[in-house]
Amino acid sequence: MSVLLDLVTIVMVSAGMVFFLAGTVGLLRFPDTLTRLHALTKADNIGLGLVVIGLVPQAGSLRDGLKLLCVWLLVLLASATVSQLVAQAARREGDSS
Amino acid sequence: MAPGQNGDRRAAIVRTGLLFGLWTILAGTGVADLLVGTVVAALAARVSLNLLSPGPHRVDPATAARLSLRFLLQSVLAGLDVARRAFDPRLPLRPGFIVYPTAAPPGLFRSAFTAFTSLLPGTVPAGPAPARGADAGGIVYHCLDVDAPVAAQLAAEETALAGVIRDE
Amino acid sequence: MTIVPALDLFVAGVVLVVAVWTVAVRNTSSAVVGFVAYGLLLALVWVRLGAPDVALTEAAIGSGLTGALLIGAAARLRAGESTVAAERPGVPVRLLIAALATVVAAAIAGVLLSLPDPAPTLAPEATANAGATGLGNPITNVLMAFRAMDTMLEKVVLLLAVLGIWSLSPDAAWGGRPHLPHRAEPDAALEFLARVLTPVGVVLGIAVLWVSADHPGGAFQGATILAAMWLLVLMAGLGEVPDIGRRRLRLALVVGPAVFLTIGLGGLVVSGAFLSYPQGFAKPLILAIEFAMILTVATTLGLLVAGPPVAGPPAAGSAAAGSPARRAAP
Amino acid sequence: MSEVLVFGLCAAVVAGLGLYGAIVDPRPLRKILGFNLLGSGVFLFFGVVARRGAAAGFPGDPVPQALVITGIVVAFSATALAVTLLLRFFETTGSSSLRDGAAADGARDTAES
Repeated sequence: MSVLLDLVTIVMVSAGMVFFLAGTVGLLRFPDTLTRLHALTKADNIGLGLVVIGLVPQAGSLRDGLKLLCVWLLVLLASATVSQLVAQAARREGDSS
Repeated sequence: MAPGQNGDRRAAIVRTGLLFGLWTILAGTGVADLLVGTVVAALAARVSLNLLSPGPHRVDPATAARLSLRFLLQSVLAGLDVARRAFDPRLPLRPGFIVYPTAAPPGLFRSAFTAFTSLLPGTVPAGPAPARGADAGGIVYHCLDVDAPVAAQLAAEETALAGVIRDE
Repeated sequence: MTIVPALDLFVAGVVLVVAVWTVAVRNTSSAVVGFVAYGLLLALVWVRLGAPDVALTEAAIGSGLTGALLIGAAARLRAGESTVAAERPGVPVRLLIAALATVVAAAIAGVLLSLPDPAPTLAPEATANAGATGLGNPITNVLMAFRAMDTMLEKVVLLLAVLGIWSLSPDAAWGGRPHLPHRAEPDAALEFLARVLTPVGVVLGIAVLWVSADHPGGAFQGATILAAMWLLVLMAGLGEVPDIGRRRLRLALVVGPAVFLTIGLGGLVVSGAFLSYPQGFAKPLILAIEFAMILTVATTLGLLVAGPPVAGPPAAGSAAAGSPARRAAP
Repeated sequence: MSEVLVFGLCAAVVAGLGLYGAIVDPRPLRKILGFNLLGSGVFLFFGVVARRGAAAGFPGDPVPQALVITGIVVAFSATALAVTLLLRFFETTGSSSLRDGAAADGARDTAES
């Protein structure tokens, strides 16, 4: 059982890392602030989600697992807000120049 | 008068319950934890009612659960979409702005909608459209691919979300 | 080399790169962003050093709140920055200062290498006396019991800083209300976050205090979360900083030190020493102090970021606007 | 215990960097930033000393760790006071230069414009 859970963790966390890598590659390769914003928010949100799902089986208790999920939800909320704020600022800058 | 008060009370109970649930996750379920938790949850619920009055909005839990699943799927697609573009040596991007015309007035629903769609594939909301002109009232979206059927997708999301948060 | 020391080296390297960038980058706003990133990375280092309580403090105060304070100041000082930057000393002087800084760094490194082995430690004493308070978190024990005097005086330092900032207000503004220098223009996304996140933050902040009896956390870290929520509501335009002359605000500022002092003097009467807790009552008394403290510290931290009052007190009758976050929801 | 050496040296370098920045950069806000870096390097050194004192089942000596928490909070309040002083100075003189006579220049510039 525990081997199976470890396997789930390894697979999920590795998949999450791939998305983080994708986000970073996008950050470096995409041409401007707005497209980079896409790369960072979308890829990192799902990357963090997969890492969290992967870590839940390793949590000592149900409470710890739920705490991990709370972390992800809060990051999603923050990411949704921050991406809009940055996008607006970038758009305004683009308008004025 | 009476229905409004009922709605207020129901909102207060629901929010206190949710915040209390959060407290038990964070602080534990010992006797002292629970006692303090009721006070803290009531306090936080009061803050919540001050900041977000129950108003005419109602959240339907069953549809909300379905929407969360849809949302999970969409955010996986969003991640895959970005990853595909980032790793593709040709860098297939056609970035640009589109204006999504929405009938939603500024408020909770519209804010929830923009927050929700900021996590979907290919779109990031970039603020309201200029107040004057043909696009007035719309939301500006920045898209990775302006040729994709973005507006249709957004309209579908708006319908889905409207089933969860609706005016009574 | 196994993987963990390699990771340590990597983290230390990144910390140093970000620190160099913070010092060297031309634009001050970028330097502040660098400092925030540095603080967050440093929180990782604190975890590696076995100090999760410090990691929380570093991330919340050292990085987050300091960043909020400095980014606003950087924006206001942008005008005329380049003329001041041109006053940089010439190369010989800079080399001299670099040599001095290197000597200081080398001295610290030298001290590190010549520390006595085995290292002196108070950890056994902290364990031996942990039973006296009934708290499981050694840091909370040190802060609230063994070195409670320091913690109490620290509250007073925070208060003095607020007084110092207030005293910099123009005469006409005394008793009026501070205005966040970098308050964002009303924005739907920020407003939505403030309306939804703030209650969650309140629960989170108090929970961080509550669990600190036995787990990492504490009144400062919790208070910082509460202060952040307050600032978020202010920045979203959902509330105003109250007039600094308001009695309730001043009460919130003094309640922490007052409860601390009262319980301390009570210890003098009951157990014969200032700030000694009577046998068996330590835990509830410490929690009472911490709850009073979280209110004071959260208010203080918010006011430290908000700055001095800029507008005079309102005429009598319009005082209702001071109560936070009372605006019709959409 | 290799993290003691790695992060100890890191602390020393950060303190040196902060000192350099605080002295060399003429902009007061950058001096404040440099000072914060210097302080943070010293705190980190404390953390390393605490880590060496790991004993009795604790991952580190709790006393220096608690001192660092107090230190971070006090450093923040000092930074807030310094920033407010700086902003007030800027408002009054129209310049953030600390050079002798620069304040008078700035005030004259603002008066003339």
